[in-house]
Formats: sequence, C-alpha cells, structure tokens
Amino acid sequence: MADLSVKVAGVSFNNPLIAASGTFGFGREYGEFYPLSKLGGISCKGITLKRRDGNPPPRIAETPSGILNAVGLQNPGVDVFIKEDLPWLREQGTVVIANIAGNTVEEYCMMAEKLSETDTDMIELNISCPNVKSGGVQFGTSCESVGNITKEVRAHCKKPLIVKLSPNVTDIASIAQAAEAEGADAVSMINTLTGMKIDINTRRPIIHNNTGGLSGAAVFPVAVRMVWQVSNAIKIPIIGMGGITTWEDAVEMLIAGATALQIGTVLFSDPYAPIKIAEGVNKFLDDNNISSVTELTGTVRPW
Amino acid sequence: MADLSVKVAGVSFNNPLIAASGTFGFGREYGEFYPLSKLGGISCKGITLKRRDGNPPPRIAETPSGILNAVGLQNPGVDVFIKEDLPWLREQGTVVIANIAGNTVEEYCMMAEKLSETDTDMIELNISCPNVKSGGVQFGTSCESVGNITKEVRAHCKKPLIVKLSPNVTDIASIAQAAEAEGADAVSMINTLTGMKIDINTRRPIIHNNTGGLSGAAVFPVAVRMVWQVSNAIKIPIIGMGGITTWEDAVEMLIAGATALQIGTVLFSDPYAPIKIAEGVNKFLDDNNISSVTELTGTVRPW
Amino acid sequence: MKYDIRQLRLISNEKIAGGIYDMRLEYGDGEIPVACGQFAHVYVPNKSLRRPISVCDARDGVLRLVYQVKGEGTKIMSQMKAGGTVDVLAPLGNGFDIEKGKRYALIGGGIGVPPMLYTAAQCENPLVITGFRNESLVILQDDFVKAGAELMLCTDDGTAGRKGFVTDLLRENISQVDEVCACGPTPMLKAIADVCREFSKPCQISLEERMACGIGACLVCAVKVRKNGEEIMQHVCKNGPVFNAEEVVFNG
Amino acid sequence: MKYDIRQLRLISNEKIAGGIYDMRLEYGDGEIPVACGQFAHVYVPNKSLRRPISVCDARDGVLRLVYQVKGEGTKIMSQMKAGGTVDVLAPLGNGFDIEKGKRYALIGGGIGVPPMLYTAAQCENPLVITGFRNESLVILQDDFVKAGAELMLCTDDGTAGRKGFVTDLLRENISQVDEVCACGPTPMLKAIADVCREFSKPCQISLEERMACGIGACLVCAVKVRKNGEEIMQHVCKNGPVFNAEEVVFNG
Ligand SMILES: Cc1cc2nc3c(=O)[nH]c(=O)nc-3n(C[C@H](O)[C@H](O)[C@H](O)COP(=O)(O)OP(=O)(O)OC[C@H]3O[C@@H](n4cnc5c(N)ncnc54)[C@H](O)[C@@H]3O)c2cc1C
Ligand SMILES: Cc1cc2nc3c(=O)[nH]c(=O)nc-3n(C[C@H](O)[C@H](O)[C@H](O)COP(=O)(O)OP(=O)(O)OC[C@H]3O[C@@H](n4cnc5c(N)ncnc54)[C@H](O)[C@@H]3O)c2cc1C
Ligand SMILES: Cc1cc2nc3c(=O)[nH]c(=O)nc-3n(C[C@H](O)[C@H](O)[C@H](O)COP(=O)(O)O)c2cc1C
Ligand SMILES: Cc1cc2nc3c(=O)[nH]c(=O)nc-3n(C[C@H](O)[C@H](O)[C@H](O)COP(=O)(O)O)c2cc1C
Ligand code: FES
Ligand code: FES
Repeated sequence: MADLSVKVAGVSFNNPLIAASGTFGFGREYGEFYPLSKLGGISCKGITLKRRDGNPPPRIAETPSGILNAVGLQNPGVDVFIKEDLPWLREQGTVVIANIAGNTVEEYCMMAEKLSETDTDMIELNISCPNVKSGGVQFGTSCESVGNITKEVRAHCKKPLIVKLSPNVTDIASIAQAAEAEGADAVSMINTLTGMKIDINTRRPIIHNNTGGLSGAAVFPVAVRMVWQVSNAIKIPIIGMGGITTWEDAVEMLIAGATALQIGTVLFSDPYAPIKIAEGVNKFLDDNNISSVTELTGTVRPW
Repeated sequence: MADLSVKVAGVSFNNPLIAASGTFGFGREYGEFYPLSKLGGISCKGITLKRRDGNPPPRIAETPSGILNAVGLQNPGVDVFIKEDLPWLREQGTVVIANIAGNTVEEYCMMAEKLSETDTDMIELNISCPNVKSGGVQFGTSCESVGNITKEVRAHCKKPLIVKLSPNVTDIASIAQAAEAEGADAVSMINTLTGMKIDINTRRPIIHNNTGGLSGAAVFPVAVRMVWQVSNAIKIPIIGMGGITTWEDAVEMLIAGATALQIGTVLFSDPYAPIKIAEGVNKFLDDNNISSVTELTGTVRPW
Repeated sequence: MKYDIRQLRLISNEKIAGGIYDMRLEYGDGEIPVACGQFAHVYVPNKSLRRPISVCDARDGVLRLVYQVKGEGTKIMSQMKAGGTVDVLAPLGNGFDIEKGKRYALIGGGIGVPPMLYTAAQCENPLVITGFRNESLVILQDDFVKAGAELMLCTDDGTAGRKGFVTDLLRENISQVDEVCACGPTPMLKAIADVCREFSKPCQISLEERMACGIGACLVCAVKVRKNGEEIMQHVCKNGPVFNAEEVVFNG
Repeated sequence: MKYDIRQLRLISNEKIAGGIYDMRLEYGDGEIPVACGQFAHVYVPNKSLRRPISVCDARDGVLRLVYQVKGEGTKIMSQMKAGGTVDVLAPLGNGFDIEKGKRYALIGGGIGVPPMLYTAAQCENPLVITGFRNESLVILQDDFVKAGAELMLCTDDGTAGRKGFVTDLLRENISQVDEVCACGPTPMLKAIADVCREFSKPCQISLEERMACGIGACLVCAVKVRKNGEEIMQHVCKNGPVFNAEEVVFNG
C-alpha cells in the first residue's frame, strides 16, 4: 500500500483524485454511491455572487470520445452555498474547493472575501468557463487580465488560491506564469476546449448555447501537453485534468507534471471511476516499488 | 444525382472531398486503391525549399478517437516535387494543391514563385505545422505575422492562395481576418492541435518529438466551432477539415460554413473514406431534394 | 447508499416493431425496487454518456426496457446479445404518483408508450390511450390488455385503431377519469396539459431532456418550472422525469 | 489497382502461449498472393489506426497471423470470434528475398518468430533458430518441423531448449549457411547483423515501426538507411519491413 497522499499549497489530500468542478454538484448525489471521504477532494460546481439559472437546454451533446456541455454556471449563489451546502460538505471528510466565477473582477473579490470567512479549504478561480456571456473565459485568455484578476483576488483571499486555466489560448505557459507572478498558490488545468455540434437535419446547433465546452478522453492528449508545458514554466503545483479516464491516464498526467488531479466526464459513464483510478494508481506504485505518489510528479523524460 | 462540384477561389473541384496534406503523400500510393479523379483534389505533403528528413521515429501515437503525429515535414524539396511528382499528379484528373512550409518568410516566397511557374492549381500556405522547430506554427499564431507572411507571399504568388490556420490560438477569427485582409483567396482549417502522450513505463513521450499534432474524430467539434466562427468573420471561402470521418461529419462541416473539405486521418483506417463520404453526401442531398452541395455551405441556424 | 449500478444478465433483446426493441434483463431475486415512470441509465460501451430509458415493466424479477433505435447508442444497444450483461444504473428519478381509489387515464404517444405499461399495472382499471404515427410502430397492445387496462388505440394515418390523436380520445373520455398521466413528444404533452386544464383534471407528464449524470449533480437536464409563482430550474433526472403539467414552463 | 482490402472470414483465433494468439483467416480460392516477410494491416473496430501483423503463414488458402496482446488493439483482436469477419489490408511491404540454391539461417526472437514460418516454407532445408524469454512463450515449434526446417531453440532462462541467445546458436552454425534472415527485437537484430558482418554473410532483417497508412503515403514509419554512402529516409511499410542489415542506420 503506497502513500497516495499529496499536498497542494499546504492543503493535504488523502489521495490525488478530486472531483472536477461542475460534474459533481456539491457532492450530495455522488455521496449516495460511496462515502465522499474516498476522494481526495471535491471542487464544487462553479458559484457566482447571485443565483444563476444557466443556459436553456439542451446543455449537452456527445462527441467522439468526449462531450460538449454548456450549463452556463447554474448555481444558487455564494450565500446559499455557504449556508446550505458548505456545512454538509465540511462533514464529509474530504477537501472542499470552492470554484468561483464572476461577471466582474469585483464580484470575484467579493466572493473570495465571503469564502475566506468560511471553512472552505481552497478557492479555485474559474476564469475559463466558455459557456457564459460575461465573465468566465474572457478573464482567462490574456496574460494581463489573468495577472490582474489574480492580483486583485489575492488581496481579498485568505485561502490558498488556485487559478483554473483555459486551454483556448495560444500560449498557456505564459498565462500560468502571470498567475504565479501575482500570487496564485496553484493552477488547475485544463477547463474545456470550445467546440460545436450541429444537427444536420434541423441545421441547429445541438447545444442551445451554440457552442459548448469539450471534455472527456478526446482532450486528454491536449491536457497532458499543456500540463507538461506549464510544469516547465512555473514552480507552483498543478492540478491536472482533462479527459482522465483510466488509472493509466492518471499516472500519465502525474508524470507530465501534475501534483493532484481532477476527474469529471468519466463520472457520467462510471460514477465509481475516481475510486477505481485511485486503486489502479496504488497498484502501479506497489508494482513498481514506489512508496509515494508524489514521486511520480513531473518525472517525464523528454527526448 | 446532385451536383457535388464546388468552386474555391476560381478553381473548380468535381466534389468537395480533398485529401488532406501530409496524409496522402503525393498521391501515388492511394492511387493504387482507386483512380485519383474520384477525389475533388489533393493537397500534397508539405513541401520545403530544400529536402527535409523529418523527425526521428516514432512519429505517431494513437489517442482516444484520434492520433498524434510529428512527421516533421519530411519531403524531397520543392525542385524535386516540381520535376518528379507534379507532372504525374497533373495527369490524374484532380485538383492539385501544393502545401508549402518554410523556415523564413523568404523561403515561402521563393517556393511560391517557383510553383507559380508550374501548373499547380493552388498554393496552400502551411503556417500551422506544430512539429518543426523553425518555421511552421510560429508564423501562424499572431495576426501580425499571419498578415505579414500572407502579404509577402501574395506578392510572389500567381496562383490562388490558401492560408492554412492553426487551431492552437486564442482567437482564430481575427487571424483569418488578417489573412483575408492581406490577400488570401481562401483559408483552410484546422491543422492539428498540439498534444502529447507519455509511456507510463518508460516515462518517455511516445513521439520522439515529445509533442505531436492531434487529428481525427476527437478534434471534430473544435474544428466545426472554428469553421463557424471564421465563416462569420470573413468572406473568402473556407476549406474545412479536422476529424471528418463520416458523410454526416462532412455535411455538418459544410453547414458550419465550409465550401470544400479535406480528409486526413480517417484514410488510415479506411482508404476508401473520401469516396464513401462523397457518396453519402450525394445521397443526403438527393434525399433532401437539394440540387447542389453548395447550397449547404454556412446554412447553420444558430439559436 | 441510494444508488446502485448492476451488471444485469440480458435475457432477450428482440425487435417488436419498426426500429423498436424490447430488452429484458434479469434483475435477481425479489421485487425490483422501482416505481412506475422511473428510468434506467444504460451504459453503452465506447460511449461517454449513458442512455436514459424508462422502465417499461418490472414485474416477475425482469426489468424490461423498450426503446427505439435513434442514434449510435441505441443502435449499439440493439446489437447486444442475450447471455451478455448490461450495465444499468437504476432506478432513477421520480415516477408517476398513483393514488389508490382514483381512476387514471394513462396516455402514451409513440416511444412514450412503454412506461405506461408498468404504470397501468399499478392502477385499478386504468384507461390507457395509445397513439402512434402508423401501424408499423404499434407496440405493447397485448401487454396492456393483460395488465387489465381498458385500451384505446389511434394512429395519425388511421392504419391501426382510430385515425386521429390521443387528445381526441382523451377529450371524449376525460369525464370517466380523475387524473391523467402522460408520456410522449412535447407537443403532445402540451396539448394534453391544455385539455386537462380545460376540464380541471390533474395531469402528470414525463419529460425528456439530454442527460449526463442522471442523478442531479451535473445540472445539464434542466427544465424550468413555476413553484409558488417563481420560475426555478429543476432537473429531469432528479426532480422528474415526471412533473406536474401545471408547473412546467414549456418554452423555458 | 495494387492494393486491396478484404473482409476475411475468421476461421479460428486461439491462444497458443502466454498472451499469444493464432488467427486463421479464410482468404478465398487459389493461392494467396503474399510473399514471406510481408505484413497485413488489420482494422480494429473503434481504433484510428490499423495494426500491422506479419504474415505467419499463407498456405492452403488460409492467412495466418500470430500476434501477441500488447495494448488495446491486439486485445480487441484477441476477442474476435470465429465466424465473424476481419477487415484486412494485405499484403503490404517487401518481404524476404529468398533465392533458390542458397541455404538460409532463419532467426526469430519472441514475437518475431511467426514470419519465419512462411519464410521457412519457401526455403530448401533452412536452419531455423528460435529464441524466447522463457518456456511459456515458446510457439510454432511443430509447425517449423512440419515445414521441413532444421530447428533450434533457446530461451533466456533455459526453461526450454538451450539456455542462451539466438546469436550464440548462430555463431556456432553460421558456417553451414549462405545467408541470414531475422526478425525480432532491435537489440537482437543489431547483434545478428554484427555476427553476420564478422562472418561476411549477407543478412536481411525485418524491422518494426509505428505505422499509420501502411503504404508509404504518410511517412510516419521512417527508418534511416545508407545507400551509396548517403543517409536517406525510407519507410518500414513500403521499402521494408525487410531491409539489408548493412544499410540500416540503427541509431537513426
Ligand atoms: C427520462 C427519459 C426516459 C426515456 N425513455 C425512453 C424509452 O423508454 N424508450 C426510448 O426509446 N427512448 C427513451 N428516451 C429517449 C432516449 O433516451 C433517447 O432516444 C436515446 O438516448 C437516444 O440515444 P442514441 O444513442 O440513439 O442517440 P444519439 O443521437 O446518438 O445520442 C446522443 C446523445 O443525445 C442524447 N439524446 C438523444 N435523443 C434524446 C432524447 N430524446 N432524450 C434524451 N436524450 C437524448 C443521448 O442520450 C446521448 O447522450 C428517454 C429519455 C429520457 C430523458
Ligand atoms: C511490419 C510489422 C510486423 C509486425 N508483426 C507482428 C506479428 O507478427 N505479431 C505481433 O504480435 N506483432 C507484430 N508487430 C507488432 C504489432 O504491430 C504491435 O504489437 C501492435 O501494433 C500493438 O498494438 P496494440 O494495439 O496492442 O498496442 P497499443 O499500444 O494500444 O498500440 C498503439 C499504437 O502503437 C502501435 N504500436 C505499438 N507497438 C508497436 C510495435 N511494436 N510495432 C509497431 N507498432 C506498434 C500500434 O500499432 C498502434 O498504432 C509487427 C509490427 C510491424 C511494424
Ligand atoms: C457538465 C460540466 C460542467 C462543468 N462546470 C464547470 C464549472 O462550473 N466550473 C469549472 O471551473 N469547470 C467546469 N467544468 C469543467 C470541468 O471541471 C473540467 O475542467 C473539464 O470537464 C475537463 O475535465 P474532464 O475531461 O475530466 O471532464 C464543467 C464540465 C462539465 C462536463
Ligand atoms: C501524418 C500527418 C501528416 C501531416 N502533414 C501535414 C503537412 O505536411 N502539412 C499540413 O499542412 N498539414 C499536415 N497535416 C495536417 C492535416 O493536413 C490536417 O490538417 C489534420 O490532420 C486534420 O485533419 P484530419 O483530422 O482529417 O486528419 C498532417 C496530418 C497528419 C495526420
Ligand atoms: S443529468 Fe445530471 S443533473 Fe440531470
Ligand atoms: S505507415 Fe504511412 S508511410 Fe509507413
């Protein structure tokens, strides 16, 4: 039995498998499959200052080895989250990450402040949601704006701060550097790649938002490449995600440079995936006489 | 029997199915499966000024619903192409597109000049190859450099000029506009998305170049989204590609905004794919009483 | 733990009409803990998303799913062979609310007919109205009769049963029932809701929406409902698929 | 048209050693137009790339492919059932050049052994040297004997045949042969090439490289060779898989 625990920005996780934001709600439903303490942590559904109803349906489509979604940040608002969901989550014996999105920099700051007064473990800055009109990804696609929002939120945030990066950019390494320079404690990556699917009979996009975010196994090679590039560019830890489906993928992402992992889309076909992946990683470590999962991080040997 | 012929920048194609650059060599091998006149056209393997040996193997890896490649522009050089391959290609009864890549803007211009004196039908400017150290994609990721190289090559090029766009950018629509503004007659898109795959046992990237270009069905939703965005931003025609696998995909890409299509990765599992796709598109048109394939282009009805 | 995924043995998977298949799964001993109108989320190999299929029947230890081949996933389902296993997450959602002592009209349109069978089995002397596009798509008539229902049939083109729509039959017979339950295409559900409003009968409808998790976590299967005068988002997988027709905001 | 894709009926697909399967395909009437050392490019459902597998045998109208389960593709192959069809693009590449009147040593290491069987069938009294890691991986010994070969066996750990490497057996017997043909892991091929150089025997080796098209169009399966003093890129699928060992630039 290898040691699966990891530390990100001073926070200890039982294992590196964290449920990805937006795929796991606030944990209650998957908590009816297994105790949530089996997970390293939970990144909650993206929260906004005020309640949001999200986009009209359909919000999802299936693509080769992946899915497109455009939920559009449906959530009850940060106050309801703090009052109704956080206390329950807190009792589940797993790390709680609050994922926040705002229409303006000020909104991000206000949420960070409110959450700093709670017992949330970490805050994840979602500046990479491609499915909302204002806020979201437009904060995440230039070094200037990423630097700026990180700096502002940092000043209002007493919790470890994770900046979640968008893959829809030319140079993700520079963007990660901008986040690091302005005080991010970690980056998480990747959010979804913007995509589209059209019904050829109606000639309508299947997703009502026209475009949606691509996730799942299809994007895994892009995620691994980006994690590798970013790990060569920054010193703060990376929470890697994007298409992790098997324990082999998890090991690959760690080797590429991730310290912890988030798991999303695979839950929809197999709710038990994070647990199976943790077991697989453990067996791999044992079979290779590696005592701690942290020994894998960033050990890729490029040609 | 619907009319499958299309016109791009004044050049007529029997049908919209063009073999994608780099997947079809100079046509000789696939010409041993079927007469090349069954294709709308052939985009030749990327040509450079001097012969190139390409990257060391392995040059390919398989990923979920896709592949990564890093051939690195192996080719015999433009002079050998003109002397040995072009005359043969010319006799095959299909449109011949020369795909060119250079280390410097001057090299692109010299090749465009040389090819302008031949009976090549069109020139495709490959400023989006992610697998070579110099040249390739670094010309293709900013509006300034795309505008500049398009302008320079335009001045040396007497053939219809296609600019091939990289998907590894933040804002592909602006880049397409830069190409259009400086005289491109069409754009083709998308080239491959940069990705990586690591062997978890050796901890080595599977591809010797470390990273490779992702193509195949996995990228199709990204390609459709980009074609749609670009078609809303420019007036010149789009040659759409990236993961087209079935005739339904072909119809979808046309509806998204493409006038013609290139087909690459699917050839590796089914060499007859372009022919089957052309038949499928034809049947779709007949079943829907559409007399010409050109009537599909850009007819998506966004929400 | 409320949720459970099982590998169920496939007993049979037969075509029962044009493009429509009847899948029977061995659930194991004892009563199947499923209510009428609930659904099963079926894993399809090589697909990222499960397919939601209503429970058609759950008596005698056999979980029965009747489905139409629409796209790739249901095509793969139709090729599954008896003797193999099917990975099923069930039961999910909230089904029809059937009260003792009430007479129900159960209305199914097209591939909305199957869930009405198990529902009929929970009702006393229900009036079942089934509608199809044409004769080649008619299914489950014998099963409803065996379940003790008073059965009516119509087709759009009159090739089987009466020519016309389920709403015609409903109007003519609505006075005989206390409440209506329906499943089928959205325009049909809307029309039924209108008739029920006109005659002041309560109406429960089963909705469809594209799903991912199936349990209420991912929020993709949203539907707008009006509760206490306020419009809020609910989810077909968790709050539904059965909703009070009066509460659904159809253009939402 | 030189190339041809066929849907071949799968006659049998049996495990013959640890993780190694023997697939027999019905090619149809008449002689199979395949030379020893050529390969088949096998379509695997739901995979983007075909899998290259050497022809193990092609006599009696049966195309035989012997393969080891390594990753996902070969795993799917191993689950294919007799009676189904397999989509095969074959024959591809250039095989071994066998001249009448010469005596050959045919050397196979591990999963490089299978192509040597059909090669043996083309030679007069060949000396076949087979090497495996251990007993559990030994394959095709009876077949070589039936094909009229003088057969030698060694294993790395001595659990079957002699303990040692194929190069040991080659050294001891090289004086009996005119030329060497070999297939197996690269370090083995290098070592064999060295022995052949030392004894001035011509040597043909079959190389492996990851492939896409299989016909020389996509240029992914590159190998560096020296021709007339110049280093050039050739391709395993089209120019090979069999190369003159003297020409291959191994560290290329
Ligand atoms: C609660 C519920 C109960 C259902 N019960 C039945 C039933 O008993 N019998 C039956 O034949 N069908 C039923 N459906 C519809 C059925 O789920 C779809 O026809 C099926 O998912 C289509 O999958 P596909 O792979 O054939 O199509 P594809 O087009 O390949 O599917 C692509 C994606 O879209 C989704 N999708 C496509 N159409 C629908 C739809 N109409 N509703 C929901 N998701 C859709 C698929 O689930 C998949 O995620 C039900 C749907 C819901 C929501
Ligand atoms: C000319 C030639 C002849 C061959 N003959 C045989 C044979 O007779 N019997 C046999 O067992 N194997 C043979 N191989 C090796 C066989 O092709 C690989 O073991 C097989 O492709 C692995 O596929 P996979 O799906 O199991 O592995 P995966 O790792 O899932 O494959 C991923 C990708 O890598 C490729 N790949 C992985 N390993 C190799 C390899 N060693 N060589 C080439 N491509 C590889 C696969 O084809 C696929 O494209 C031959 C290879 C070549 C090039
Ligand atoms: C349905 C759905 C909803 C999502 N919602 C959010 C969100 O609210 N906030 C966020 O930062 N990321 C969101 N994501 C992105 C995921 O957290 C993750 O970055 C992405 O899906 C890639 O990982 P995966 O391939 O494992 O799913 C969402 C993804 C999906 C599929
Ligand atoms: C093996 C391989 C080699 C390629 N070489 C080139 C090239 O030389 N020039 C170029 O412009 N694109 C090249 N491409 C990119 C393709 O032309 C095409 O843009 C991409 O593969 C997406 O289409 P597909 O998914 O249909 O393959 C290559 C792609 C592959 C798979
Ligand atoms: S499918 Fe996830 S909330 Fe309904
Ligand atoms: S596999 Fe395409 S050239 Fe060899």
